[in-house]
Amino acid sequence: MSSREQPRYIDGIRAALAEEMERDEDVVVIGVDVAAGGGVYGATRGLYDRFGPDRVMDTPIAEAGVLGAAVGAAMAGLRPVVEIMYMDFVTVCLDPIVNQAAKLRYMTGGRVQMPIVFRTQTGGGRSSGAQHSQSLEGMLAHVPGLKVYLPSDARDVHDLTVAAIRDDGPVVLVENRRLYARPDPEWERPTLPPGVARVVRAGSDVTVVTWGRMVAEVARACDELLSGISVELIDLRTLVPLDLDTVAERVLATGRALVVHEAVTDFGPGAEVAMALTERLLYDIEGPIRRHGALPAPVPYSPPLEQAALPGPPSIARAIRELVAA
Amino acid sequence: MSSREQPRYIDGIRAALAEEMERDEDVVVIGVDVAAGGGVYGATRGLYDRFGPDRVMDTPIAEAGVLGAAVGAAMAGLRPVVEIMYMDFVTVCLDPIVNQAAKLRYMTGGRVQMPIVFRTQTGGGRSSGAQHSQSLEGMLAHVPGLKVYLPSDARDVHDLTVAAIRDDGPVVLVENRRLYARPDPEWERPTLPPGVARVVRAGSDVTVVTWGRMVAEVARACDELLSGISVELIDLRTLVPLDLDTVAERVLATGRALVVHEAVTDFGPGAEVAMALTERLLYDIEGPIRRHGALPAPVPYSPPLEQAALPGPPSIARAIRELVAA
Amino acid sequence: MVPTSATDVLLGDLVTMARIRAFEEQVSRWFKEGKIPGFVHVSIGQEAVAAGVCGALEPGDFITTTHRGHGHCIAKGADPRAMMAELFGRADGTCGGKGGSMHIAEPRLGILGANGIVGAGLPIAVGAALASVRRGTKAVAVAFAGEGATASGAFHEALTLAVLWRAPAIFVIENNRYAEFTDSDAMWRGAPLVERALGYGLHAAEQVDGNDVQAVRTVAERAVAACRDGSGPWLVEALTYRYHGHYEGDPARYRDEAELAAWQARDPLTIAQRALEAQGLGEAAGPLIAAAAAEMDEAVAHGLAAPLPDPEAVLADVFA
Amino acid sequence: MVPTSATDVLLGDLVTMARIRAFEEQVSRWFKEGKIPGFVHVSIGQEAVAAGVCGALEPGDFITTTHRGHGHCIAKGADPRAMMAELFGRADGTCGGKGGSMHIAEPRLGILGANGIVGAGLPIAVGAALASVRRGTKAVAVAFAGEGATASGAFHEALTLAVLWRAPAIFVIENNRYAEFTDSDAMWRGAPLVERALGYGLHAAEQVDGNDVQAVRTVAERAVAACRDGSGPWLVEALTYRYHGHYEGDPARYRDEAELAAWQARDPLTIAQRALEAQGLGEAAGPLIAAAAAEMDEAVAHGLAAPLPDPEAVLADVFA
Ligand SMILES: Cc1ncc(C[n+]2csc(CCOP(=O)(O)OP(=O)(O)O)c2C)c(N)n1
Ligand SMILES: Cc1ncc(C[n+]2csc(CCOP(=O)(O)OP(=O)(O)O)c2C)c(N)n1
Ligand SMILES: [Mg+2]
Ligand SMILES: [Mg+2]
Repeated sequence: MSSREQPRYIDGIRAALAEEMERDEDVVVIGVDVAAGGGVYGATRGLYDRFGPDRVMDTPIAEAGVLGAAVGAAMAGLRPVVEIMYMDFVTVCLDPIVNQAAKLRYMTGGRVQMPIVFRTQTGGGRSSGAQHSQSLEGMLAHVPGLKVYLPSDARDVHDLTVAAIRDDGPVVLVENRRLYARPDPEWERPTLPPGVARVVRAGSDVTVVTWGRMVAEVARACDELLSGISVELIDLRTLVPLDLDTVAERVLATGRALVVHEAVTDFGPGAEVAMALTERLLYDIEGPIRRHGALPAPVPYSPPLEQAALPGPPSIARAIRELVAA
Repeated sequence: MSSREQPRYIDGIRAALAEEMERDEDVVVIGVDVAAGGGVYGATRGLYDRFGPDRVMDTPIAEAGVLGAAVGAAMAGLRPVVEIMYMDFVTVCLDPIVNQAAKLRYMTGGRVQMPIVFRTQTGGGRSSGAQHSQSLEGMLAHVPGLKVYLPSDARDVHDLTVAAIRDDGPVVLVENRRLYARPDPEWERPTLPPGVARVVRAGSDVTVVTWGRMVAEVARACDELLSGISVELIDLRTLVPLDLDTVAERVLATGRALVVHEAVTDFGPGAEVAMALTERLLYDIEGPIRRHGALPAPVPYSPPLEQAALPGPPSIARAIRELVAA
Repeated sequence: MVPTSATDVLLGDLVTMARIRAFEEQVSRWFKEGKIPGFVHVSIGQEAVAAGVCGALEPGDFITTTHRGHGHCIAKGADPRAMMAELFGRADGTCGGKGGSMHIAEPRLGILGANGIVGAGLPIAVGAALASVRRGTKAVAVAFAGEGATASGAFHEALTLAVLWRAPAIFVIENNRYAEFTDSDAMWRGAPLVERALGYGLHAAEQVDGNDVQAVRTVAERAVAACRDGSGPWLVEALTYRYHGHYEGDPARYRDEAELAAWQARDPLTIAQRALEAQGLGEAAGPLIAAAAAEMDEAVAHGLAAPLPDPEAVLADVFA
Repeated sequence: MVPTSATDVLLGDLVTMARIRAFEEQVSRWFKEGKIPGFVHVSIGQEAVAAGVCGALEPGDFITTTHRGHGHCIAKGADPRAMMAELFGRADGTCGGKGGSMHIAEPRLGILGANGIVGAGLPIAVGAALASVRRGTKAVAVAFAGEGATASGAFHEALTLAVLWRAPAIFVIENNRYAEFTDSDAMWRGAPLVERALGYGLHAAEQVDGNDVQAVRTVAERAVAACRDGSGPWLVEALTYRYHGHYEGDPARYRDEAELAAWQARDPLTIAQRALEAQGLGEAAGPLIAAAAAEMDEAVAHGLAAPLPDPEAVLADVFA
């Protein structure tokens, strides 16, 4: 752990990995450049020196093979934490995630454990181009057997990483590179388990449900652009399991909801959250439930285009204002 | 074309492929066992004899490479129709679909054409096991740049295949193997373009929106189990483009809607359709809009389990009855 | 599984083959009868590979297999009664009826699963082998795959990683000449498999007569010993043939009768039996083979009588 | 692109290298200045591969390239003004600002795109080569890739298909010793690349000094001629080095200064210039190199002055 008063998001990851590796010898960290290199964004820095090459392993650029190997290793007693450097790269290694890790427990009638963490990260908005900017959590949440966690701050990335490593089933842990350097003023907040949404701010006009980087973006929209509106902000934290109870209760109180995410809106994860809320609350609330995500285009490179494509404080504020006026 | 009065679904596919290959020399059919073997389900039977090995090509089991090659071939002037034998196998070849074919036109500012058809098929309910039974159209519809067609009968599979081949962009064509042998009494129906939903039956109590094999399953539920209820049945035909106008208009008329699909409900394609309808119609209709899909589990093998997992006439009838009563 | 003499080994392997053969014949029959749903791929003709390789393994060793995996599972110790019940979709099947033919697994016996995705088992075995090294268990992992799988990226990546990690992994490629309806020779124009495999830096790569269980067993024992000693991965290409079509019901129009007949003339069970006869032990096999047949009759009876799963179980076992 | 004499060829290739070098130096500078968003990978030190290979191609030939693709695009004829505008995210960039560094493409010049997915360009080139055969255009397709990409399944599948289809494809592997922060030698324990490649049945696989543009050009011309004649795919491994870090801003702590210095002592531009001097043409290069620098100054000026895209364009070009 860094000695800073306010650990950064990346400190939360490093601390969680180190603690769990210390605690359990079967935890190994595997991926492209995760060892001596410390990860392209530094998330695994220090682990190689501390735990050595047998437990912190670089791999060739062969993600499908590496993830397949993680599946076998998990069935044979290790607890691999494998890194998929960018979430966009799940396209080259989806089979071990979707057809193997997610299904093997079920297909064997519960006879295997599959303790794997698929660590990956996303983070649009910085001109990384269409193949390094996607938020694909909706695809993964659609696959029964996978848990999907999307921490929004250092406290949570720590706690959800620990929980993911201790889980005997596969978990996809989606970090956000744009959060890595952010210090967390709430580091002392008590740990919450996966599957429990967190009320970040109380409010009475509308409930906004989001996760990952968008938690901070919605907060900014509220602080800077929505002074007249009382927004309740909920960090969903994990898509699977989905804490519909908490969210529905809060939406019932405000009477309106907006689901915000960085992923493309169409056929995206917000459709599930919004529709599940609608199904539960249709006759109980007055206002509408809506979604706000990225436009239906590959993520463009040029800043003005990318700003137009992705949600940000101005578009979030607009969506909230429209919702409250509806 | 077969000489039968009522061509079967598979005849529709074969006819469309043959017609387009005849019409345009650049159309080539590529895939595992599609040539002399005629495809594992016989969908490409006859093409090899007619068009020869240069235009109907078997490949090794190297789907990612084959689809990548199709991307290059499409940019260099061919119009490849590549087969992914089971939809579940998109997990081994998603990168060329999602990061290449779907995005290259956009990433180049519109400077390339990408005339590829990704033919694949699904079809749960026959104990094919968890890795040969998935309906993953929701994942693909979430990717901007891909069109997704899901024909429900011979007429449509013919017409949508033709449309897909003539499209200058990538189209995923999802056939259903459980329809292959079905004769189509409506073969003489006029051709509809993609992006236009079709009203299969008019009705006044509730609108059911579905696609693929579920069109027939809903019809069976109506005929056999729902005599007292007037169900309007809509075949969406294509998820992308999505004909929300037609559907919304019909739902407005009946006041209630159920979206039915074979895919898992959670984070599935029905969430988008139902939520888009909800956003449009919230204050205009009385009844609820709901979804009915597969339970959140890998598809089990044993018939009683699989029946419990997937939608079928009994569960569809139940969902419709509950909806009408709500 | 350290037998006392070479003859005992051969006899044991013949029994394993006979058990596999009898199991698969029953599968074929009951599939035709409509009692086994879905689709199944049997390994009749290929039994020597399963028997010879798994015979060389210890209970703590791992295997991964393919869509054509019944034989490997039986040879590695899976209970045919539970397997048959699984194929019939019963609650007391190997996987409680949730897996089926392509997903038979028995993790406590090191059977990490058949697989419906061609090539997928290869890296899984490498991972199990890695775990063995890291945890110091001395276990070896065998990945069975068809020759068709060698075109897949999974093959390339699995071999690369196995060599890099000096993993005690043995890739057993059952070359039965066809991948579904396609002649595999027509899909590959490069160097022979063992030569290519050596290019990855494997400890060894050898071709073996996959219908001669003694030859298979010999090479497997060498491979296992080398892997157990830490000398790193092996590949064995076993030349063999499947008598049936790709799946039950496939008329196999893509090959001619003469080819099939030529392979049947070198039937793995016959070859083993002749070898026993040559050692004056011809009669020893008869009763054991009959017992194998009886065992599978009983497995079928058990399977057919077993209860179907409760539909309520559909949502169990999704999450840990 | 059939030049009149060997000296002209060399001079032309030197100019190409100088243009690439000047372009990349500008990219590095303007990235540091904060005018280029995202991340960029430059090819300084590797120019001879781009110049020598693309110099051997015709306008109708195809290339696919990687995240480190600026040099290949320039050598294949892309307009540096449009490329620079693209990097600055401008409306008149090569891709209208939608692609950026990792997605530069100019399909009408056969440049089928840089790529952000390691290995993805390899099968794409094979497909373009297949189209060439099917459509009888005689075009050849070159796939540029780093040595890091050879571990990927895409490499294996691309080579397998290329050989099977006798595709006029040339795999040019730029071996600059590192894949990001990792020493690629530590990630591979098998046979040398060219040996392995031959195992796939390629027509030929050769290693070349990737810093000697004449050597690169010679092997490329042979490869192109063979492919044009229908003798099927080639692989060329070009040994080279990147002077900068993996991406701009990478401090490259994983390598030592001496290694960099040793490669800089064999700078591809210097080698070419010495060769010209040996032919008594030392002075010819000077003005051309100066012109290249001026060209890139102008490209920058153009790019910086070019308009940003209209945000309204965000939804254009998604569908055909
Ligand atoms: C990734 C993938 N592609 C295609 C298939 C369809 N398929 C199932 S078995 C098979 C042929 C396998 O041939 P081989 O590996 O030689 O094994 P064999 O059936 O001969 O035992 C194919 C193509 C699949 N299951 N997975
Ligand atoms: C599938 C995939 N995995 C990982 C990455 C991240 N990545 C980008 S470049 C690179 C290293 C590539 O090395 P090499 O192929 O040698 O090319 P070089 O950068 O040396 O030119 C990696 C790992 C990626 N872009 N795609
Ligand atoms: Mg085979
Ligand atoms: Mg490199």
